[in-house]
Amino acid sequence: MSSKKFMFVNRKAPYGTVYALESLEVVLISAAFDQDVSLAFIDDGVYQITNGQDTTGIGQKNFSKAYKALGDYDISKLYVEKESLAERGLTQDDLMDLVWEDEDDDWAEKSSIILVSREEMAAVMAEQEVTLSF
Amino acid sequence: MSSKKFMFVNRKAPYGTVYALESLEVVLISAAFDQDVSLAFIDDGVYQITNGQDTTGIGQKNFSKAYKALGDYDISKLYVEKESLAERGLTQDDLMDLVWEDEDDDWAEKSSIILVSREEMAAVMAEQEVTLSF
Amino acid sequence: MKYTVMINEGPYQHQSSDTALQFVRAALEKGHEIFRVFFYHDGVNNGTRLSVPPADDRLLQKEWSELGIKHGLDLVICIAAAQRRGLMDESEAKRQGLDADNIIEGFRISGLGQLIEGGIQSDRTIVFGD
Amino acid sequence: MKYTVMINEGPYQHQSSDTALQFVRAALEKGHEIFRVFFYHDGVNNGTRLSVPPADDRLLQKEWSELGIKHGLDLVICIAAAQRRGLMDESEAKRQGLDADNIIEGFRISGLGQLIEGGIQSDRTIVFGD
Amino acid sequence: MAMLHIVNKSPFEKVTFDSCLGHASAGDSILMIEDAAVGAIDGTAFADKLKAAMADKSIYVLAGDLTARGLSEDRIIDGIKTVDYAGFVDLTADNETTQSWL
Amino acid sequence: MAMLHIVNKSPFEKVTFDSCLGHASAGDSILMIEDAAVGAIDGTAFADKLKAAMADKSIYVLAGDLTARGLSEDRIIDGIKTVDYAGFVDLTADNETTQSWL
Repeated sequence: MSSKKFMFVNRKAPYGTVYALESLEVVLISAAFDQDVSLAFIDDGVYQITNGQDTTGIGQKNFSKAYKALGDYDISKLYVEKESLAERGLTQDDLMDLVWEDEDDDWAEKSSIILVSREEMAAVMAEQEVTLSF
Repeated sequence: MSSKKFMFVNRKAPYGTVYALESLEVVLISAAFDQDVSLAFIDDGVYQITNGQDTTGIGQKNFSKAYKALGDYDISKLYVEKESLAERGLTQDDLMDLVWEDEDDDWAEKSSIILVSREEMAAVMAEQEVTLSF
Repeated sequence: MKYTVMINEGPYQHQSSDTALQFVRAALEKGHEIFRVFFYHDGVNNGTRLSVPPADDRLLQKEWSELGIKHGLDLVICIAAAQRRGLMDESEAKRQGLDADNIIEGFRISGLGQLIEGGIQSDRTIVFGD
Repeated sequence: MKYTVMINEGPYQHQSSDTALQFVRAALEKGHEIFRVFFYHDGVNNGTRLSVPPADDRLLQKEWSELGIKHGLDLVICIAAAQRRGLMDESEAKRQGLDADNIIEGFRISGLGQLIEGGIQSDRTIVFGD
Repeated sequence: MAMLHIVNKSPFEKVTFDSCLGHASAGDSILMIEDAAVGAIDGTAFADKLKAAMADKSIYVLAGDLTARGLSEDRIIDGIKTVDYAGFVDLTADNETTQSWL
Repeated sequence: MAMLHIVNKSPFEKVTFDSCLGHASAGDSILMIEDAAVGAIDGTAFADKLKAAMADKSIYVLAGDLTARGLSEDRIIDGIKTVDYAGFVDLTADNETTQSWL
């Protein structure tokens, strides 16, 4: 099969609705198809990858650790919007340390999180061929 | 049964979601229980009672005429927030002519729509005993 | 104190069913009475017995069912909303000429009047939804 | 042109199923090909055969079913989402030890890979949801 | 590549429409469907934002969603085009890609 | 009569929370649950609005919803109280009425 640029756009907080969890399930499946996959975290979507999520108080499964597996599946482009973080009083320090290993650079561990401005995010979005929104 | 002050709060546009329709169904049922019923239309809820709704283009049933029946069921207090209308470029002229007949005034036909400011709406809400939100 | 609880969303899609479940449990633990739990809109989907989520996920429909049976709760599914969405008990399925039903034990199907009656009879009416 | 359509919400609660249905009809009328319609999240609830809305309301699940059969559409319900929400076909119900199934004719249950494959194979992928 | 942005949320209720405007590129098209249709009306608290976007983007509204909510086509902002479902399909075909703002 | 307002929407996504603040009366209480919990954090674009409301209203947040979203209790605005589900029940009992902002 040919390779396409897929983007998964995440705009909603986790746990309040199912979209974050079921979006992550699609992303993991997409890894099997050898496509050029990117994730966008904008607006409340940035809460999906915050550090230290603890769901014991609400009776739901904490699925945030699954984001850490993305790098192992060669999904290493997680675009996070600076403006969305700032509006919510968050910085990159509040996000999980998501990494991948670069095969072409002696398996050096690199961050999967790409902080971008809204304008840069728009440019990334404009390059996509298939955009799935949740 | 004792009589309580019930308020049905409508904040969402019709047709995009089912809440407006299913809220109206509860309101009509409530008439059989002889309670003191009020309706609040705030935020996008004001679109529920706009004049001239025509759903032929979207394949859904136009249920707006059912609001006209409310007066016959002695549901005659429809509080509509002025600020919500103004923000949306609407005035009372854009709303349906919803009326009831006043038994104590020789069955004179009176408007069921009570235009209130946000502050007045807050005061009405504060008096309620059961508030159902949709 | 006597409560009626209204739930407007189905399980999983929105947190409201989870929150309502925790709320009802906490209220019962405090000795309050749950007069009725009324499932409206997509909330009716909390009453299906055909759900089989992944083993590590909660099974909300069963948790409601078990809580209801244990405490003798009146778990009511709105009939009009249920008909639109395909939630059926045995007698309603028969009446509609359908070949299957899917309601879980502990729930019953009834009319919207049950919600209003709940509001009248209870000290507090709490709405959970989207 | 070849389309894949994804639907994230169930019938009635949200307009997305209505809009998607009208979109697919219009696309077919224009001679486009619908490669696949993928029902995800609460969208799986579009595939129940137990729905009986009021006589003056539309029956969305049946409209999808009939449109699918007429045009040979590939209407796919996500299995993981379906299991959470209680949408079952005969073989899946049997496999899970359930005593009933509720899927309507014209739909099939399959995995999330079907959505990605749809995106790869189609010229356009359109998402409808909330 | 020109993109069609499909937005279905009222600009008075959610930030979705704002976010769409902030992420659409010059030359893109934006189609308002479902509850977003109310954003097409002139004289609202949102109209100026949409007019600003029209400087370098084409804006469309699904007519059926507008009239369903009691809003007639003669009240929409000058320059916004109405389409039916067939027109919606054409927009998805004429633009290389689409993005839904939910 | 004192009212408990229950809000479950993120103030960054929907106007619901704003609408709640605009309709709550002096002496009322506001409880943030589900996605609304993110509104409790200090230093956000919403914090000043909530601080203004605290002049004559009591504000609570459901702790489980806060921590689920990776936000620790030491980051919330000074004066907001955290509750668990038992505390949620107490709030509904202590206030004569409740209104949910969905």
